[in-house]
Order: sequence, then structure tokens, then C-alpha cells
Amino acid sequence: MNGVGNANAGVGRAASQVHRFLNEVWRLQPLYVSLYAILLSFVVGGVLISIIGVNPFTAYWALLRGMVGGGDQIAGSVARSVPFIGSALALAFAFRAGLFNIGAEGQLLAGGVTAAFVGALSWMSDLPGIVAIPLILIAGTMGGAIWGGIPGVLRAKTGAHEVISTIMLNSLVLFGVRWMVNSRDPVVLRDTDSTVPRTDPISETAVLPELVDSQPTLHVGLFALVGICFVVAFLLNRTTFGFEVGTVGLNPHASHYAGINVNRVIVASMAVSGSFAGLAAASEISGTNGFFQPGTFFLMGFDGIAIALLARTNPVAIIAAALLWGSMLSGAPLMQQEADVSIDVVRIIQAMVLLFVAADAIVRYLFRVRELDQSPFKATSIEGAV
Amino acid sequence: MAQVGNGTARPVLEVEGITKTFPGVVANDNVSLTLNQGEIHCLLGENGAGKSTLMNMVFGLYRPDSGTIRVRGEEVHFEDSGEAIARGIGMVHQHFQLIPVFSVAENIILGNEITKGAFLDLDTARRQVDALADRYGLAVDPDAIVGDLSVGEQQRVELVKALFRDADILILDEPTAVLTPGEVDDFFEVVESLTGQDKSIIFITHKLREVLAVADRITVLRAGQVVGTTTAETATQQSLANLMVGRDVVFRVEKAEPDPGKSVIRVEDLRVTDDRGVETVSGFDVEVRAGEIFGIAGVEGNGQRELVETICGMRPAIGGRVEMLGQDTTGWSPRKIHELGVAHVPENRSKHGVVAQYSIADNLVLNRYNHRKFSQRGVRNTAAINAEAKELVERFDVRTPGVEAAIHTLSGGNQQKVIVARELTGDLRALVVAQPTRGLDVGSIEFIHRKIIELRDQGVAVLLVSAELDEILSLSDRIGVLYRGRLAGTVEATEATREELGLLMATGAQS
Amino acid sequence: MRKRLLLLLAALLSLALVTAGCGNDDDSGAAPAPTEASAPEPTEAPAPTEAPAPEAASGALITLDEECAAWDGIQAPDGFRVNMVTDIGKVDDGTFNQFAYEGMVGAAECFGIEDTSVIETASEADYDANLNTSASESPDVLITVGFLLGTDTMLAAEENPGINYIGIDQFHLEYPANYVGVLFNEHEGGFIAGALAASLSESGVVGVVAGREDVPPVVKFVNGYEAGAKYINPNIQVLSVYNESFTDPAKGASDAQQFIGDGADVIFGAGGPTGSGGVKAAAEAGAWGIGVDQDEYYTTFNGGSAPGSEYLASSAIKRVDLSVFRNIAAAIEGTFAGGVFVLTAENLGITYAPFHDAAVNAEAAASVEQVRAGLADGSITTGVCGIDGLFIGEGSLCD
Amino acid sequence: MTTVENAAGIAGTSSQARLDRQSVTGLVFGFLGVALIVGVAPAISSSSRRFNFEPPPDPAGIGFDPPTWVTAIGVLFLLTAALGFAPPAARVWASPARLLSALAVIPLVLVLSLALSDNPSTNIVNLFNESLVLATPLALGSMTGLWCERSGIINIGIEGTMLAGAGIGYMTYATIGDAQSTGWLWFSILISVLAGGLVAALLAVLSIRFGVNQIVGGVVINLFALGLTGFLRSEVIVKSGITTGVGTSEFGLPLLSKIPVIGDQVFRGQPIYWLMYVVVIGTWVVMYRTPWGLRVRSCGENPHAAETLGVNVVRIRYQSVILGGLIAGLAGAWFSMESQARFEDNMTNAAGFIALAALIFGKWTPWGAFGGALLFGFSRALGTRLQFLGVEVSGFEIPSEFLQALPFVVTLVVVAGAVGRSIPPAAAGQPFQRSK
Repeated sequence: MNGVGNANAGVGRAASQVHRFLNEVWRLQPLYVSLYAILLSFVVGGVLISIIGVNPFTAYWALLRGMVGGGDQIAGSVARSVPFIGSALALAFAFRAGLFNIGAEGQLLAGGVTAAFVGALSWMSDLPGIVAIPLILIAGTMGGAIWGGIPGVLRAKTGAHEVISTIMLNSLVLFGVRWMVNSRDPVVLRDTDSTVPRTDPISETAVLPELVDSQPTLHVGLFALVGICFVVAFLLNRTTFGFEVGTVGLNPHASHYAGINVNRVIVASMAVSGSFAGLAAASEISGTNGFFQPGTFFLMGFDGIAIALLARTNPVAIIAAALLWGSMLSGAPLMQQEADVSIDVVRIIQAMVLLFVAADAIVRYLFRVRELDQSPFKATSIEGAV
Repeated sequence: MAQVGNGTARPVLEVEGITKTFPGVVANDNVSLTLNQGEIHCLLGENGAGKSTLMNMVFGLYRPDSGTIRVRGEEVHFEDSGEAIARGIGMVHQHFQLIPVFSVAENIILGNEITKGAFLDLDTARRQVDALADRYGLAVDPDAIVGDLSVGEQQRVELVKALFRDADILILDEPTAVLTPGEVDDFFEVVESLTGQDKSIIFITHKLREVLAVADRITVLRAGQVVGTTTAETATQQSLANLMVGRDVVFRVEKAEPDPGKSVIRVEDLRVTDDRGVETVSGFDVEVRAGEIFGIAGVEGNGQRELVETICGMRPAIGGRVEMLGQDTTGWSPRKIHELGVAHVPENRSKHGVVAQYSIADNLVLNRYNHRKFSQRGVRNTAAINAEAKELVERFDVRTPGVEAAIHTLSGGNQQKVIVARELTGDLRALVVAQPTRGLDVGSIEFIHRKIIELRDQGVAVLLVSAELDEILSLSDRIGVLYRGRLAGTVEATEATREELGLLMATGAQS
Repeated sequence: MRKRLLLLLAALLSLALVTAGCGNDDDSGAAPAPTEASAPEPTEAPAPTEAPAPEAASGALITLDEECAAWDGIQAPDGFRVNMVTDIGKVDDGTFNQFAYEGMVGAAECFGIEDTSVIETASEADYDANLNTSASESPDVLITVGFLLGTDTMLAAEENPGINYIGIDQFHLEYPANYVGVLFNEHEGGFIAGALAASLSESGVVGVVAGREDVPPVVKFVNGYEAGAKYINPNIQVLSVYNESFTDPAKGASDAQQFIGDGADVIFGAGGPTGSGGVKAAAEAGAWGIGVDQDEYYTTFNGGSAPGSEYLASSAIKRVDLSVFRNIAAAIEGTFAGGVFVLTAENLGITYAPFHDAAVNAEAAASVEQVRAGLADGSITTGVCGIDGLFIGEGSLCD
Repeated sequence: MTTVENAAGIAGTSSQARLDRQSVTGLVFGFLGVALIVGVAPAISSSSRRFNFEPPPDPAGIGFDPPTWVTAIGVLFLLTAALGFAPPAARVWASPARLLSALAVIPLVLVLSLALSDNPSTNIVNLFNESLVLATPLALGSMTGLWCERSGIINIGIEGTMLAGAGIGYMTYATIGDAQSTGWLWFSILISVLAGGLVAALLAVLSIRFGVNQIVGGVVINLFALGLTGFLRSEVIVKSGITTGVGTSEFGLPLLSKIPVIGDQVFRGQPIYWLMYVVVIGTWVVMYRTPWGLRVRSCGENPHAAETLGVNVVRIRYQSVILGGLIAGLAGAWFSMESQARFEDNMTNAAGFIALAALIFGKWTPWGAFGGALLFGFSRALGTRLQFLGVEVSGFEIPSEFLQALPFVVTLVVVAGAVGRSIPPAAAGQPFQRSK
């Protein structure tokens, strides 16, 4: 760290050369801050790694190979990232409506368990894949939408703050699915043939086609979730619904004045937001797991918050942020295996990335990056801005 | 202290060569000003002329780029308003700087708390507040919650706040904007009595009549520069107005005789509660006909906001009915009412009128984004929106670099023009307009007034709510006074006098 | 389907018997290299009647050093590699992750294995990727910890026939030749703890602070505990609480306080740090505590330096380390063979810890040892299903 | 977050045709009353049950007959319902009756659960006592939130702050100290507190100095604390070999703990538990009775007005956020040095988020937030109690997962049903730029 401070001038000079190149050749100016934030975070992580007596370059080399060291690693990293896209979109979409949906964790579970239930229905195996696959995805999406919609309804009808209600609903659904999947008396969703508490396996016909036989499996769900990002971008920027969501998020009073039904937008945004988490869960159930186990989505919702914030709630940038996040988690095991550095370090690096991207003033100072535009992280108060 | 009469040339505050720039704007350009002991010095200028900026520097809220400020001959460089307060400067801001959830006493002592040991001593504070109130004739209840007070009472709290801090240089920023004519007179008495007790006062306003009534000396600011200093004896309304605006100003709004048609807006026995559940409109009746402007005068806080919001569908009524174009629209959504051909220029520009972060184009279609013209099958037609926006920007003379600029980059007047442009376009049958020119410069005011009259001449029923009595008087065909949620009386504009309206506003009773 | 399970259970239990024999061999210290669980020629099994000496209440708890001595003469070849993938958690978290790790480290020291590495799993979504990463080093033995990894371990074992997989707590109907599923008769451990609790209790009320109910070993411990307590004192009242998390010692402590408030004077903790929290709170409050999995005298009570260690009566031991150790040894020896490897009271995989500082009266000590021996020789059965931990006759898989 | 709060305001004003909360409550009580008298009371066992006030053997207590009590509470509910629709003169009694009925839910649940259990008695003093103990970190955490949000800074990093306090405090105790002696224990608790303050200072710098969205700041803190404490645990605490030690010890309050029967249960406790009361009362006193508290509240309501009176908004916000952090650090010490002297990864188990919920539940007031923490602590302790009493409803034992979910259900129901909209400090979440 101190090296960075002292060499600020040098870094600044070098950085401006890099800027010119990036700027003129690739027009990547908006990315500077993010790139430097990542760099800085790895430096901080490297210091920690050195403290425990490991050569940071060895560790990072292993991490890098774990992330992108070969076709299998790349596919695995991408596959690990796919569900994060959904959980991050869940936060990002609600955020546009001025709602803080920290319930993706629960919406994933609700979507996953619904998808697994529908996927394992006996008549699913009679359906062709072209019907069964959309059906299981829709089921999961609906599950997520309903679980996301509840806090929306509570917010609209009773004013209950969505931060409380989503925290409570996260726990409720977790206990609910644990019971459903574990209980033998009565049997709710448990696969009674398994000693592991999980649901019955879904029908073969409902399994999403595999793209690469990596660990975890990279499946067609990738296209669904990446596609959804572009759909959401279009939805938010080009449709009347997106306009309503954005208006409610920026100024609910003006929305009310302009004839927008604010309550309906709140409920719809929460439901749509939950549906993304539900879709992500369904695609995991269908493409990777083949059954539902309550622990599968552990922390995916909370990581989604960080990813969405890292991407500044921009739906397309979420793809990149999720890839970064997922591949770091995916690469961490190799770092531990080869360098004996635990995943905690990756967690610290991730927090740092988010920190430096958010507090871009630090990065701008260190690397002499000009302020391009108002950072979306700077909360603007409506009154203050006018 | 010796009694010092008006005009004694002993300066207590000298401002010399002050310049202050904000990004893109020179707010004050080499401004100089002297305040003498015991005088009332009026600072006159249009909105945006730089009056408040200058005073915020004197009060330590802003720091000047260059120039000096001297208090009683001593040069000062305030880091914050605490230092200004310590020098005996007090300021009553145009937008009251009060904390609504606090009691009066808490608001008054905040920052200069009275303590007993480590704890707040609210008893002593109450006694001191009462004493101040008695001494200056400013009745306030120390235990009342400020959010529950009327604006007039809130202003008294602001004054007591300054006096509590032993201020002897008082800066009053547009203090009369929220008062009835009668209250204004009372207020002037208070101000006079303050100068009698050794206080020196800077009085910021853009109302010429008041300047002439109260000022000893007058300094006129225009576009950040001092364009003249004069005394009340030598100045006339016309001369001051010309100085202030920089050209000849026509006071009267030209308009033809009204030609009222059939009833368009009819409100019967309307009852509405405010956000806290207090009934603020209680049994209001009015009828506005096509082709007339019905002005509603009244002190703010008498139910204007709730009335307008209910008529336009933004707030549910708890009783009575609203009828528009022969249909019972009580309980309709804002959208349904809008689609009936009812436009609404909202009172609170930043809260309701615009979405600050949106572009001018998006704000221009804020309540029409779903019309076929601007969206097809749920997809917005950006080209059509921008084309419409360009046309409106031109027609309404909005000064902007482009329609895609965020609206918060515009001045208040131009933002209001955007709202007016949005609302006054299309097939209108009725227009509900609240405080349409608040905070605007003379040019914008004239423009908006013209537009409203144009609409009325086209046969639109206009309900105008304004706290500016001059605006009501010059635009309206008929005038109603809103007092405690009821219509206290209706007069024909041609027969209305300031005095009569003032009395109605203050007491709800006709003389 | 249930019939099929029952058949397999029968197979499983018969295998368990065999393993049991091996266990006793170790105990007697006379055996050469113990034969592996799954090379079943029943005749090889020495007579299980050779019960441990009565005074050896703690003698049933063999150390890894003693185990190592029993495997005297075996050395790992150069380049022999053992890898491990934990369940969610870490190798120092005081749960089966740690005990498995200790077994691996012990084996590495004993047999001179130089190449080991561990991956700690942070999320269930990482199971298959971690197994794959670990397998990429081509280890000779790969230990996977936890029943949730069972499915992925099975796939990995089929894909990598050259790697010997040791799966802790993993039960399947069939195993490939390179995959051993290690199971534990936790219900027996719970039964021993329950018997001890009932023997110690004066109030006639005992409690158990448990982990999550959807984790079968936890249920096996809890129900075994209840059965054991009632075996000693049919009128005893057993209070039990499942918790939502394994890492909430504060909640465990609060549970124990509630038990004590209702008269419990012995508390068994069966749920990782949450359970330990209950045991420690009980001991500090002057009620008896009984630990789980490993000897909590050394972990929760820091070798006796933590307060209340005189109230830690014992711990229900589940020798994860031993199972790992023995299977690694088998792999080195070349006798590794797929199948179920059950640790039971019979083969000393399930036992109880020494009393250490606790003044357990002779009567209680004798009765707990009697119960252990009874479970070991089959004269006592727990009445709890070894698969799902439910009581037999109440809808368990064993019915 | 500004916009979020605004959305709530709109949501309320425009929702029309809503039955008012009071008549809904009345209807619910009426329905419950009928159900209790007609349905429940005859169905439950009439064998006598007992509430004990102290642990066995021979506890003091009161015996009762469940159907009678259930009927009595049912009648109370019916009366409450009737008062809601009574002539205006009688309605003055409606509000106290509703409160009484709401409180009667607690004995109702206890009576019912004991009646449905095969255990004839349970120690209710202990139940309430454990509720308070479980509420300790939540109450402290909600005071953290209170100080931050009352000064205008939203803090969703309470969880991370607590965790950092817990981890760093125990690390100090185990490495620099000996994990044994009282002196080191108190030193380490102090370090916990300071660590909490330090983490909060990070949030303060991010949100005040850099104008970072306060929610992002909180997320960063949560992530960072999780990684850092995990790292420290593995690399420092475990390697030190001292994974457990001597925690704080109980003491009885003078005189009070000598009260017969309950004194020794209710008025005995550990130091951080007692400090919790000090913090709650202290928060209330300082916030409402001192000049500084007045200034803090003014910064959360209208910082610009405060600035015009010479209040240094930036400094006040730093001070309150850091003070909040110190309190969260103390809550962390509760986990790692009071409840148990040990540290586990993520051992705070979302207590920070629950504390946030308690704060909103309590409408940003000290006593309200404390009440929210109590409610959560009570339903958590009750969930445990119902589990081990073996409550069976028509032959089926309630699954443990349902009872574990109890606190979350109760909070959700209360927030959505009874508390409704709570209005946060007006300026919470808004960055403050000093005038220049």
C-alpha cells in the first residue's frame, strides 16, 4: 500500500499513457476506475497473502489458472457466474424503482423449489424438452416473482419497509424449504430414496442442454440469463414500463402526479425483480443440479447485491461483474490447493473491489483519472439537485 | 446604548468588492454594501440576482472568492455560521431553516443550547423564549411542535431564533412572501420596533411596494452586480423596477374581457385531510366556468395544497365531490382526470413537477409517455418524444443546450417553462395551476402569465391558486379567498381591493 | 423402493459386523495390519467377544499414534498424494471437517506422505468444481467430507478410477471399487451419551442442544441420546432442541440455560459450535455437559484451562480421523476396496471420551462402560435407524 | 434511500378504500375470541398445568386449568372487539383494551403450548430471562443503527461491524492476552469496542468524505468483515491454539438479587448484558436530554438548518456513526467474550440485520427499538421452549423448522400488521455537502 502512495507520481504518469492508449484505441474511458480498483484490491490482497508467508505471485498465479487456466476452467468459471447474473439483476431492477430488495437469497430458494417441484411432476417426462424446459424455467421464475412480490405488496398496502420484510422472508423460505425437503412425516417434497434431504430428481426432459461438461456444468441457461440482461436494459431504457419504474425510483411524488400508479409499480418491480432470481435458480436446478437442495443457493443472493452495486446497477455491466465475481470464487479452490491461501482472501479482495469502485475518489486520486461524469454511487437528493 | 435614529451613518456591516462564482455562474460580481446602525437596508433584485448568495456569505454559510467583509469595522473571515452568530449576525432564511419534528424551544436553542450540568435545560429555554416573545411582540408557544405551526408562526420562530442569539444585525430574506397583507403590516411594525431597539436590518425582497414602505436605504442588484443605491425618499416603484429588471417594466397584464361559458370545474362541500390526517379542506365549494380564470387567494397552509391535489386526483377526499365537465371525478386517478383534458401545474416544482435526473424531453412527456404518439406496444418512441420536445422548447422559449440535457441543469424559470409547456399543450378543457411563478424572474413571469391568459381566451377553465396577491389580482376574473379550508368569500376581480382581500385572508370575514 | 433400502441396510449391517471385528483387533493391539472394512470374508473376523478390559473406560479411545503403531512397517511410496475437500467450513472449525483433516495429517505423519492439499468448500455450488480441482492433481486418495458431497463424489469416483475416494458420511446403494463411503453409528454414540446422562442426572431431566434437523447424523445423535437415557431410566425426561445453524454458540448457550431453568442437570451438545456452546454454558453453570464428535475437553475446554471443565463428563466420540487414517493406510497397502465402511461401537469408531477432571461416580462410570460394551457386542440395540436416525417403528427407513 | 422512503409516503396516501387499522384489529380479535371460546377451550386437555417461577425441585409457581384461562383470554378479545364498534363514549377504553389484548397473546401462547405438551410445567421466569439475554446483541445493534440513522447515515453494515468487533476482540484476548484473566478480558472487550468504532469510521469516511451511497458502504463493510475475520481466525486465533477461554462471569445486582424466588434469576447476569441496559438508557438520555443529542437529531432531520445555526454537521455525523460503531463492537464482544469465550466464522448469524429490523420496528426511537429486540428475543426463546416442551397439535409435533421460523414470522406480522409505516429521520441516507 505504502509503495502505491509513494509512487503516486510515477503511477500517475504511467497511467496517463495507458489512458491515452485505452482511450484512443478502445474508447474504454469509463472502465478506468473499475480496472484500477481491481488492481488496487489485488495489491491489498497480496499484502495479506505475504503476511501469512505465502508468495502472492504463486497464489495469484494459481488463482488465475483456476479462473481461466484452460477451457474447462473458463467454462467452470462462467458456469459459476451464471446464477449471479440473476440475483444481481434482482437487486438492480428493484433499485431502479427505489426499492432495496435484499431478498434475492429467498427468491432464489422460492424459485428453485418451485422449479424442482414442477420439474419432478410425473407428467413432465411425457412432454418434449421444448415444452418441458420452458415450463420448468417459467415455474421457477413464477416462484421467484411471487416471493419477491410479497414484500412489494406489503410495502404498497401497509407501508412495511421492504428491507425488513425481505430479511424476514429470506429466513421464512429457508426454514420452509428445509422442512419440505427434509420432512418424512409427512413427505412433502423429499426424495425418499435419498439419504440426503433433497427433492426428487427432475424429469430428463426438463434438463437444460449442456454446453460444456465442466464443473459446474455450463448449460444453455447462460444464454437465458445473459439474454435477460439485454432484455432488462431494453425494458428499462426503452419501454413505458421501464420509464414508470425509473420515474417511481427517482421521484415517486412526481410519478404519482404524472398518473403512474405508484403502488402497482412497486409491486410489479418487486415481482419482476424476484423473477430474475427465480429464473436463475430454475436454470441451475434444470441445468446443473437436477434436484433442489436448500443449501445450493447459500450466499448467492447476498453476493448478488455486491455484484449489482459493482455494476452500478447497469444490467449489461452486471454480466461482466458477475463473471469477475464468479470466476474469482471458482478460481479460489486452486489457490488454496496450490498455495494454501483460503477463500477468505478472495472475499477480502472482493470487498476491496467494491470499496474502490464505490469510493472512486480514492482511485481517481491515486491514478489521476479525471471525473468522467457523476458517479451513480453518489446519492443525489432530489431537492438538492434542483 | 444610545438611541440612534434612522440614517445615523455609523456602519455596523461593510461589504466590499465581494465576488463569488459557482460552477458556470458568477453569483456576485464585485458587490459592495454598507449597513448602518439602526437602519433598514433593503436589498432589492429579481430572483437569481445574487441577493441570497451575498447574504449567505455575510452569514458565514458561503465563503467569498474575493473581497472583504467588516463587522463593526473589523475584518472577518467566517468559517461557518456559528462564527457569524457569535458576531451578532442573525439571518431569517427565505426557506425556513427549522426542524419540523422539534418543538419551538428546541429549534430556538439548537446550536446555542442552554444547559444545566450536562443536560438540556428546557425550562430556562422556555422562560427565555417567552421573555423574548414579550419584548418584541412575537407570540410563540415554546412547546408547540414546529411542523404543526402555520408559516406565519414559523417565521416568528425564526425571528426569535435570531434574537435569542443576541443578533443585532438581522438579515431577513424575503420575509413577507408567506404573509397576508395584514400580517405584512404587523411584521413591518415588528421590524420598526427592532430598529428602535438598536438592531440593524438587511431586508431582502423583490416587492417594490414593501421596499418603499419600510426601507431607509435601498441597494439594487442585477445579475450579481450592484446597479444602484438609493433611498426610499428618492425612489419610485417605476424607477426601482427599471433598475431591477434593466428595462421598462409593464405592471399591468393586458387581457380582454372574460367570456365565461358553461361550468367546467365544480367542487361541492369538499373535505380533505393532509398527510398527518388533519382536515385542512373542510366544506369547500367552487365553480369555474369555461373561459374564465378563478383565482384562489389565501395565506399558505389554509388548504390550498390539499385542495389542488384532490381536484387533480392525487389525494383522496374524505367527503364532498368534485365534478369536471359534468362527470363526477371524485376519487378518480390523476391519469383519468388528466385524460379528461385537465392540466395541472403543481405547486411544488421539484417534488411533483419534474424528475430532476430525467432529460428535458422525458420531463416534457412525463404524464403523456404512454400516449400512442410517444409509445407503441409499450416501446417508447424516442424520436417522436425528442421531436415533440424540440418543438415545445422552441414554442415556450426554454433556454437549454438541448432537449437531452438533464432538467436539473436548467434554471428554475426554465424548469417552470418546461412544466408549463407540458401542461399547456394538447386538447385542454381545464387548467389547475398552483403558484405558477414562484421564484421566477420578471421575464418568465410575464411569459407564463401571457400563456395562461391565452388559454383562458381559448375557452379553458382556469383555477389559479397563488400566494402572490398581485398575481391573483392581475390575472383573475373572479377571486375567491381560501380561509381555513373554506371559501371565505368570492369577489369579481374588477371590484376587488387589496384591503378587502387582505381582511378576508386574515380573518375569513368580509368587512 | 423401501424394500431395496432394507436389503441394503442388511448388507450394510453385515459389513458393519466385519468392520467391528477389525476394530477390536486394534484394541487388543495384537493384530497386524488391520484388514479393511470391505474385504469381507466373515471368517477372517476375530471373535468380537474379546471385550475390552473393564477399567479401560478411556482405553477404548485409541490415539492415532497407537493406530499408527498397529500399522507398523508401512511406508507411503514417493509421490503418494492425499487430497481433501471439506464440506462447507474449514479444517480448523472443530467439526468433522477438522477431524477428517486430523486423520489425514496423522496418516501423513505416520506413513511419510509428503504431498497433501486441502480445499475448503465455501458454497454448495462449489462441490463438483472443488472435487474436480482436487482430482486434477491426480492424488492417490481423495477424502471428501460430508453427506452432501455424496452425489458429486460418486460421479467423480466413476470418472477417475485411478483415485481412491474416501467419502465421510456418504451412503449409497452401490459403490465403485475406488470409493469407500464411511458411515458412523452416531445413534450408538448418542445412546452412550444418553446412558451417561441418565446415570449422572439427579433431577430426572436431561437435555440435548442439537444442530440442524435436516442433517441425518444430528438426528441420529439426538434420538440415540433419548433412547440411551431411557434405557437407563425409563422415566427420564429428555428435552431436545434443534437449531438453525451450526455456528451459533450463543444460541446453544441460551438453549442450555432454558433446559437448566426447567430442571435439566445434564446437557449433551450435538451440533458443532452451537452444541459446544450449550455444553460449555451448562458446565459453567454447574450442570453436567457431554460433548460430541471428539473429546471436547481439548477443544471446547482448551485442555482443562477453560472454566467448567470439571463438569465436562465426557464426549460421544465419532472417530472420523480413524476412518480416514485406516482407509489411507489401506490405500497405501493396496487393499483399498470400495463399499461401506462403518464405524461402530464394536470397532471403537464410536466410543466416549475419558472423564478427565470430572468427578463421575463409579456407578455412572460403570453403567456407561457397560452400555458401550453392550452396544459393542450387540447385546444392546439402540432402537434407532442407522440411516435416517428416526426411531425404528416410527416411520424410519429401517421399518 | 431518499426515494425509497418517499415511495412509502406515496404508497400510503394513494391507497384508498382501506379499512382502517383499528377496525381490522377489532375484527381479528373478535374472530380469535370466538375461536378460542368455542373451538379451542373445549378441545384442549383440562388436566392442570403449572407455571414455575424457578427451577425444580419444588419450584414456586402457579397451577392453572388451561381451558379456563383460554376462555378468559377469549372473553377479553371479544370485549376488545366489541369496544372497537361501541358508541364513541366507550371508545376511550378501546385503545387500552387493544394493548391489553395484544399483551395477552403472550400468556395465551404459553398456556396453549403447555396444554398441548406432555410436560405439566415450565419455568416462565427463565423464559423471559433468556429472551432478554438473546435480545442483548439485537438491542445493542439497534442502538448502533439509531445513532447512525438519527444523524443521517443509514447503516446496513451493523452485522459486519459486530462481527469485526467479535473477531478482533477475541483475537486480542487469545493472542495478546491469555484468554484467562479478567484484566485481559476487559482489555479485549475494550478492543472489541474500539474495533467496532474503527469499522464504523470506515463507513463514515466513505459516506461523509467520499459521498458513497451509504448502502454500498454497508455492503462493503459486511463483505470485508466476513473475509477479514475468517482470515484472522484461521491465521491467528487457531494458530495461537487458544480457541476458547474464560468469558465474563455473572453477578447479581446488590439487594435486588436477594429477592426471593425470582431475584437470583432475574437480577443475575453478565456484564455486557447489564451494559446493554446502560446503553439503551444512556442512548435515550443523551439523545433526548443533552445538547449533543439535540444536534445529532437535527443532523438527521434537516442538516442544512443545523448548519445555519453553526452546528458542524460533518463532525456530528462522524461522532455519531463512530459512537454507533463502538456500541456494535460491544455487541460483538457479547458474542465472542460473554455468551461464549470463542470465535466462530460468521458467528453473529445475521443479528445485525435483525437489529436493523428492530430499529425500523421501533420507529427509530430507543425504547421502540429495544422493544423490537425484545420481541425478537422472546419469540426466539419461545421457539426453543415450544420445541423442547414437545408441543403437539392434533397428534403432530410442530416441525423444528417452523419453530425456528417463529421470530421471523412474528416480526413480519407485527411490522406489516400492527406497526405499519414508520417514518425514518428525514435526512437519513442523504449525503450532506457543506456550503462553500
